Amino acid sequence: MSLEHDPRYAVNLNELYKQVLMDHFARPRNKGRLDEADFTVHLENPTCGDTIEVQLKVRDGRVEDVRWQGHGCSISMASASMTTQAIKGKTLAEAAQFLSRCRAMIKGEPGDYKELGELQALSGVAKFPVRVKCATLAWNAVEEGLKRVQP
Amino acid sequence: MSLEHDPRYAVNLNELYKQVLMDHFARPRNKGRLDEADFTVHLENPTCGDTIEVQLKVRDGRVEDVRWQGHGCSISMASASMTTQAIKGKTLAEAAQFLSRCRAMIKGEPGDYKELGELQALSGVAKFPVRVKCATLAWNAVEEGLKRVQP
Amino acid sequence: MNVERIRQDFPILAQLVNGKPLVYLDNAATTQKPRQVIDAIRRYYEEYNANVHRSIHTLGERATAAYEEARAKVAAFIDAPEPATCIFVRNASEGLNLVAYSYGMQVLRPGDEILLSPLEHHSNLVPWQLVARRTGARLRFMPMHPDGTLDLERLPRVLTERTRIVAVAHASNTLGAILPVKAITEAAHAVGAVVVVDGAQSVPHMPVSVRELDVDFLAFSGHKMMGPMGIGVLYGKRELLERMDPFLGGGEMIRSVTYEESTWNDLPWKFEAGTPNVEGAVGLAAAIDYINEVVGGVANIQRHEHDLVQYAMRRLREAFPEIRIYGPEENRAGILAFTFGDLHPHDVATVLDSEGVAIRAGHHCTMPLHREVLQVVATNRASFYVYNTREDVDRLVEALGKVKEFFSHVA
Amino acid sequence: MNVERIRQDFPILAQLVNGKPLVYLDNAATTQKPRQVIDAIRRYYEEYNANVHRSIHTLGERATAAYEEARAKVAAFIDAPEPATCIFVRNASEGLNLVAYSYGMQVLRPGDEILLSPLEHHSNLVPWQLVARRTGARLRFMPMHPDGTLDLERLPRVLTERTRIVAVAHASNTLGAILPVKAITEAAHAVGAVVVVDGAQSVPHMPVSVRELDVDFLAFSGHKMMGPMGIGVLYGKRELLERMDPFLGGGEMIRSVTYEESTWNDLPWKFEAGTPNVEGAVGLAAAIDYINEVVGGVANIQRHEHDLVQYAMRRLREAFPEIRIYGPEENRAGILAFTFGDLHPHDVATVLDSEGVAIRAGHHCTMPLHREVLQVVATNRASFYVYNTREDVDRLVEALGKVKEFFSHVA
Ligand SMILES: Cc1ncc(COP(=O)(O)O)c(C=O)c1O
Ligand SMILES: Cc1ncc(COP(=O)(O)O)c(C=O)c1O
Repeated sequence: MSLEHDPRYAVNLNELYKQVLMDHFARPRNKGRLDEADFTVHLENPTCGDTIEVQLKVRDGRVEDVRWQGHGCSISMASASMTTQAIKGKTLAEAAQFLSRCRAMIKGEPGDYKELGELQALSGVAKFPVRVKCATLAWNAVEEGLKRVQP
Repeated sequence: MSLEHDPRYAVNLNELYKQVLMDHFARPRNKGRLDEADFTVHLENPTCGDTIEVQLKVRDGRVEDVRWQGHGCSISMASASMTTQAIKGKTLAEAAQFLSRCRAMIKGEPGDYKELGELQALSGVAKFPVRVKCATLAWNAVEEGLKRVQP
Repeated sequence: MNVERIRQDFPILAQLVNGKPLVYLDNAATTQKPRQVIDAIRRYYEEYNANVHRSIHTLGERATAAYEEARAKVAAFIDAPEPATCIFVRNASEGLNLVAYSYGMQVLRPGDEILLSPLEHHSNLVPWQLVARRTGARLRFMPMHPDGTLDLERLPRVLTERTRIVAVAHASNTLGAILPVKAITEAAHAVGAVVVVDGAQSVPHMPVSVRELDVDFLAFSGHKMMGPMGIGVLYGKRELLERMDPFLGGGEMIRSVTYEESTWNDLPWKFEAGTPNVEGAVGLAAAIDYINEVVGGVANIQRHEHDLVQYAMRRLREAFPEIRIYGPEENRAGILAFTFGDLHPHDVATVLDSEGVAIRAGHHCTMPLHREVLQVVATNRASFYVYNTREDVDRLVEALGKVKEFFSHVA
Repeated sequence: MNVERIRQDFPILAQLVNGKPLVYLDNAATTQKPRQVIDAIRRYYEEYNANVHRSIHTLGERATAAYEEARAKVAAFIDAPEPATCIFVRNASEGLNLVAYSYGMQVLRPGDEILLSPLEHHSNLVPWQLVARRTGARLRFMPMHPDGTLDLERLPRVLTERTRIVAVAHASNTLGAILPVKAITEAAHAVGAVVVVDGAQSVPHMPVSVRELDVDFLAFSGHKMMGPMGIGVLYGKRELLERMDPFLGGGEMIRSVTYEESTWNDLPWKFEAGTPNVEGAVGLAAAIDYINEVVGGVANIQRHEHDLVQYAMRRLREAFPEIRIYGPEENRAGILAFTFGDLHPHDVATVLDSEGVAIRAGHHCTMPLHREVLQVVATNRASFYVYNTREDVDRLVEALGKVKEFFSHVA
């Protein structure tokens, strides 16, 4: 099938760059460093050299606080902002479960992702395999941090 | 061009297996070993594992005697028989020159190869790159021997 | 499976060669391609050719998706647990060299042993000779019966706790013998050795499950299963691939590079340096689709070849008392090596070619097997695939008659 | 050279992408293929596909002839003294790794130095890091001016008699800078070092003579010069190739094999283990024919790209004060890396793609150059080839206007 007739690869900018995503990009939440982090994870996107650092503070099996910093495109930065916002306050198990739902969504698995809240703004990324790596960079870092808490 | 219309690759058995060639194959000349060889060269055809051994006896800059033995197909065996026959009695320079004319012929270079005598029977091999290696096995061995005489 | 309909898909088979309809019996060397594969290649270049993994544009996204979908198809075809364990290489040879360089160089120490079968193709022998020379390890060879079947009873003599690597063909490209890989794997794992399987002649011809066989590595070539040239696969168990050093260095296989040092990308990309052969992967995926959808699965190929090879053995023996056929009578792939009286295989092949029948003549890259076991320098080899027919066998028999006649006159 | 007529030969360029006519500006990553190349591949599979070198049948003879004729064409294209000095590999990356493994591992001793430029592609950096780690040799880097041109005056500080290997790109895939290979070769040979040139971005874009440059090794990729994927070339001087150990072991690269050891085939086959990519070689030969016959020679490509890149630099700077273009002003290949204000290259590339304009965004496999020299993580890169036009540049400028507009609204 020629590209012109393959809707899978059509770019709809407004679907990809949803308003909420651009808002997080313009006004990132939880950006910065913690004074006393329990776990610090540093990751890198081999496609473009973008980097991210995520810090977690865990109390009684819950993500008490989380901060991130890094350089990257709007999608990776917005993803870090939304993701840290979403897992703050969750138990470790809840956070891990939340991220595995995020992954299902970005793999394009059909289903209802309402519980992901703002993160649903990333569903448009599923169509772009290369950009998927941007969206998942922060998730990889958080998951790596959760693994270190409970190895 | 499809094969049916490409005369370059037509197999004419009688052109490839000329009568004189089959005669040398059936009744090989100079086959055996010398009692006192000056130079012995052993070579191998990587395509099929065929082997040849050529022995030279050189006196006053002339190929006084030459023998060969080995295993191989009709073309490689006939080539060894005809080639050893042709160079016997030649000076080293004449023998080297003779072989370089043989090579020109088998590369398909146009020209008159009457001076090669019986060896002209191998001209039909030029069309078959893989069989060329059969025809040249004995030549390689003789040339290697000539090189050792006059390094 | 309708062979006559399948043959319609292969434009090359409809040719005259030397004025006779082509009978192609050199399938162990390389197979022909159905128009579905040729069209997939054309479509790739006409519609979505791009470099993969790093291109943020529509062509690049589509090429990347096609490349990774091809990997998933390959993984399903050999029942690999996940696509990431399937590395795209050029051919079986490169896959085997990758294991020898990256795994062999890392684990082998002086005195360690590498155990091979005596019927290995040079591509599963020479890399181990090279790595043995560099590491001080030693090659040993399995005991075999003369027909090319493994002597399992005497295996424990050579498979010991000094054995670090066992490298065997799943099917011999000369004898057609199918090796008992499952039994070898069990015995090898019991002494802590890792098993490298050369699947060049098995994956295209019969169902192969890396999980069921429990092999540690498996290499094969796309061009021997109706895929394009220049693409092959190395499967490896994840825990082994992860522990291994990379093989080739370059673009795509890195995570991070500074002037001084680098860290490696995740599987499978850690082993795929430079621009991969996306066309080749797309074509191989089309070949797998062809096997699954048009042929109805690789088991159909196996059944069909079994019929052809049994028919050929019977016909050849009936027609020519001077024929000598190598390899086992049963449990063999569609490969038939033979000698024909005293005639040199080159001469046999040339006369067959003049009759439009293409076979192979030579040592088939198993020189030591020929010299030490078969005790001949070269053999003729006819090898079958899904598009061959009993009529092809009849044409072979007929053409061998011409060979006999021709050489009885001239020589 | 008639670009409009040339464009007719590229079916892929006639597409709409996201509703807009495709503007393909990712040629440094991979190039598109003219129908002449696509047809050559199709014809190969429809008419004479076979394994090479060992097949005594008509298909095999014809495939072998085509494969070796392709080698002769490649040799003529880079002015190599003889076809046997041109080895077919998968891509430039494999060619460079071949030299690192076979030559580097053989000659390097602890304390020896490998001298690179700071703008090398990972494929001409990581293999040397790997070989340095294994041999105890050390990497050093040439002094450069900030625009990516070499500081020849300070070269003697790092090019000493400890230098055994000098490895440089002929043209930078990020900066477009063309390196003075001839001067480097002379200086290197004066201290007894061997010069390995990465020609991935030069051979497709300008006349290259290995004899005139007197390089010892040169690697390049077919897919970057309108040839198929999965085929590349390593040229090497005969005396070096002959002295080197083989790289991959397997079929075709041997002369004789016993169970214990092997001897090697003549050049070039000594370095070509396993079934080669005959299709790739045939396709590459068709691409060379296209360059010579339709394009009128590679010098026409060079002139055309020079015009396009100069036009693009002027137009972009006029239109966008916030654009920053990297690399030298003159003497550059048709490659243009830039940053666009504060916008991340991924975001720029995505919006351009929605306008049908395909560029690349990232580190282009030159991470250390980006970090240490350019001091940015990633750049945008537009790169040209023979089928691009000034209108393509205009479309890029127009689309960048849309990028600016889009992000001024949403962010
Ligand atoms: C300068 C340079 N060297 C090497 C390479 C590697 O080429 P390939 O990926 O075809 O091996 C490239 C292209 O990616 C390049 O631009
Ligand atoms: C048993 C076996 N192993 C390995 C190979 C090598 O395959 P390739 O030449 O595609 O690398 C072959 C085919 O030539 C083979 O038959």
